[in-house]
Amino acid sequence: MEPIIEIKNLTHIYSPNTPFEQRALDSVNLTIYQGETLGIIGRTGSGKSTLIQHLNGLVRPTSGQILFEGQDIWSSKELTHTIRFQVGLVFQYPEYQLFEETVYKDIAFGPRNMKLDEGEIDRRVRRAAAFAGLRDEVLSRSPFELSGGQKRRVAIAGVIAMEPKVLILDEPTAGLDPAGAASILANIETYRQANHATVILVSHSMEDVARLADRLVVVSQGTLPYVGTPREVFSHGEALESMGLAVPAMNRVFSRVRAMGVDIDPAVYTVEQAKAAILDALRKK
Amino acid sequence: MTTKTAAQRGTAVSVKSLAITAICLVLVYVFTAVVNIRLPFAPNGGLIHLGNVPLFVAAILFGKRTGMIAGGIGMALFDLLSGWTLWAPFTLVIVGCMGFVVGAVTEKKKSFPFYLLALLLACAIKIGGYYLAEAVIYQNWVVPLTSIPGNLIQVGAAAIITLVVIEPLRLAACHTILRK
Amino acid sequence: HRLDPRAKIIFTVVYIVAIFLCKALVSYGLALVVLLLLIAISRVQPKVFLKGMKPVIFIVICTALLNLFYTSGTVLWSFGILKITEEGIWKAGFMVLRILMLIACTLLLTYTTSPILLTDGLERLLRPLKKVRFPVHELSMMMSIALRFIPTLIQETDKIISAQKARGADFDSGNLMQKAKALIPILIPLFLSSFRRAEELAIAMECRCYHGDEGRTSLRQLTMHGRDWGFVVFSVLLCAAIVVLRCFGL
Amino acid sequence: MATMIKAEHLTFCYPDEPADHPPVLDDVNLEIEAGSFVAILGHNGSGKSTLAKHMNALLTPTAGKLWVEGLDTADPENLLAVRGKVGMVFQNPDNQIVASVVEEDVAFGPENLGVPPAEIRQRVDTALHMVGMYDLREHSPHLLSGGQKQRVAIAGIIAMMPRCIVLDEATAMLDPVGRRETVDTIRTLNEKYGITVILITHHMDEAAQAQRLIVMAGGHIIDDGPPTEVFQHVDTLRSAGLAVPETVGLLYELKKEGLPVPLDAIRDEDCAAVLAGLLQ
Repeated sequence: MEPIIEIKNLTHIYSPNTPFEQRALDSVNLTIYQGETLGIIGRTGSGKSTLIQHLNGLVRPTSGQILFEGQDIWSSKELTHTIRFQVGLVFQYPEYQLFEETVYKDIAFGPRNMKLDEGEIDRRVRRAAAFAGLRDEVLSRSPFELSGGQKRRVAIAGVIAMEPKVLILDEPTAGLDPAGAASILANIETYRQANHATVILVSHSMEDVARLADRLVVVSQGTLPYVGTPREVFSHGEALESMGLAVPAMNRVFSRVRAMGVDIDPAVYTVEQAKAAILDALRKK
Repeated sequence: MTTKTAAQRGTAVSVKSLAITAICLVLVYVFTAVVNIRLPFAPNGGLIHLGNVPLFVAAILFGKRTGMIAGGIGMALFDLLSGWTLWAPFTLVIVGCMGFVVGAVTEKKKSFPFYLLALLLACAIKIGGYYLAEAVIYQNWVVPLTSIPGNLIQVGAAAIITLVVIEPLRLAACHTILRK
Repeated sequence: HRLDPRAKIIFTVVYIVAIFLCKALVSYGLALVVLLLLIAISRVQPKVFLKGMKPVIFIVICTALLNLFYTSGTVLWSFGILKITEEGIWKAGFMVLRILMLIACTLLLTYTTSPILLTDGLERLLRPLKKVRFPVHELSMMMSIALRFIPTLIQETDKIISAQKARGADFDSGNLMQKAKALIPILIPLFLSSFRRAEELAIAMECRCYHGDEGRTSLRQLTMHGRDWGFVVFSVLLCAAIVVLRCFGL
Repeated sequence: MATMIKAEHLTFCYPDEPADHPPVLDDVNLEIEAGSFVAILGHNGSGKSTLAKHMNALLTPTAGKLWVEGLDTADPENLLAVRGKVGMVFQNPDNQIVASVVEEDVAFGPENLGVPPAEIRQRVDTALHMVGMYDLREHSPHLLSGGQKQRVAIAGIIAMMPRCIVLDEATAMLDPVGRRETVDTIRTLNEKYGITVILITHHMDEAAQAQRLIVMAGGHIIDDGPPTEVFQHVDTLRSAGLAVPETVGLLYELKKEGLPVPLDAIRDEDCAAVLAGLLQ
């Protein structure tokens, strides 16, 4: 797989040389690949927000480099500006950033900042709305009339409309009901497949990241103690607990089953995997 | 839907308008203290604060009382907390007047000419007010002239931004807070 | 520091009046000595005061120069239209001293009293005004809510700016009109989310039985101790002394 | 047991909605016992928050009645009494903290009730101890984590000595640690001090800790019972836009495969026991 973003020795210090000096990230190295879904897990305040805001050039590294497709994103002014369109970042509770009179205009804000022509803007707005699960008649309405879930979709569409190669979402399902959350996650997956995009998903739900991510990154106190497949990362159950994280429910259940003397591999993270493992074990019996 | 309760009990201010005024006050403070724009032409480094924008917006959307309190106290609070303590009482009165006048002028008619009139009056109050205030502080009628250009740019830029923002904001607010 | 905020507020007001009443060397000297003494007791670093004076330095110099050149009296030195008089020097000196003292004494109040205590103190001092239907309690409630929400809204502003930057918003180029337009994506969400906060806050306050100040009690009780009264008496005496000195033209 | 909250034919429409718009609450009948721990589940817009707002008279019924310990919430005379009995904690922890010091915020409710200062002091200290925030009593709320802020909000309610606490999606904006802190706190309040807890949530694992689940959809109560029973109705829940805990989800899948498993093993250990039984 091709690397798309490389983080090299990234350190970020807030308010340096003051009594409030705080090392948010400490010599972080990470490579993110083209087309993968990367899950980021970590407690509030672990440094993960600082990390993702480095990826699209919102925050400047205190030291270290961020390479996008091999180029340092801070090497030229133009690159720093255009990187925001290549790496789309959807903040937590993005519905609070809506401001236009209509949904259409709001989604068009990003593409318009890219100085695209009207025809292209129109194409992108409609495409993004479809990806985000918004129906056409919504486009002419005011975003402020919509329900919370719909607003969230408009905000996500606003970033998707820039057609970023890397789409970062910070807690995209926070506060939504289970059906709404599942549908938004499915929409994001559709976008990833259609555009061969990289998706970076910050989530508190171990079950969600276990199901969706190819690789997981754990952020704790400004460092990345574990990076790897869900299987590799969740094998450090106790260490994760000490960082205020957990393992997925199925993993907990299977570990208990194993502790009860049943010979079964506890490395199971989703309901589907669990079901398959049980049926498999029964067949072997 | 909830504010009736306080009104029924005869409180001077309903809880909701109290909260809104308080938050507008914070906005005035925050915009004065942190939200700055860099101007192409630059007298003192070219940074001007936008504290007058929330003041105007509060007065236009929520009326003279909110405009007066939020503006006057918000900006006086800034003076108080950032070393312009001596100016605070004057700011309280001058900016309070600005908020009151803007709110009073736009109370009945919400349209561009009225906004413009209100904002021009506010500019006049600001410049005249601070001229008099500094004349008292410095006991001199010439020195305060030096701060007129700065005040003019400050309040003028805020007026322009308010005129650009106010209609979209009012429409958006109609869907949320102004609905009730 | 530990004085009742009311005493400190009264002192500051009385002191400002006193400074304006000062006329000559002796009274200025007296006021200055009192101020320096208080600064010393307050243990606020002098550096802090110097920093607080910085923004007005330019104006102070202007005032001084104007007074220096435009006061009539015994001419000491002249060059064309510029002339320096003996009275001018005195007046300029007093002017600078007065402005600096005014600023220093107000700074002293700000630096030794937390905004919360100041609000409380003001509420209690202004309480008699309630009789003329002046909404003292409401104003102080607003102040305390405001102090609570300042950091929250600063964070919120930063967040909205970042979010719009992530969508390619550009705040740094263009003329004034373009810059004003560029602020729309920040101002509208920020105002709306603030108004929503206000609504939610009002509901939360009502849920906690807030209904104005009728029958309301308070956890924090301010009591004027002996030394607080002493301080008030002291400031009144200072003012009186200066008035007396003024009568004697000192 | 005594009844804490009772609703009869409770119907509510927002006055500014068009007349053909279906009511937010439609003929809801409900009784909640004093001292119980009830969770209310429902998708966004199901009416659960509207129901919660009726419980302390923030909203009053368009039709029907709601009583709090026998007090009719529609009667303005009962307003303060009702709010003194039922406290509410809301979703956004930031927007319900009034003061810039933790203990002063906790004192806000008792101050409004006109409690004498010495007693306020005592109530504030007790409340802060109960939620485990006593050590941070002189902190500024904006420096606290989300979970800590919610615990301050809960302390602010406890200091009013209510009979019942309603948490209206109070954990939705918290991270897992904050959620656990909050839920543990209210469980203690329920178990140790007998305060009725009504928890409105999207999180099935939180709901599973309640004694009783009420499921809402389209302004109606569509299911009501202990978690072990309600979570067996997997299809009903899913069609209402909800989910079941992963444990139940797995058992449901296995049952579909024809395996003889019960659906009421919600807790990890129960589910593990069932699976172990199956495999041994």
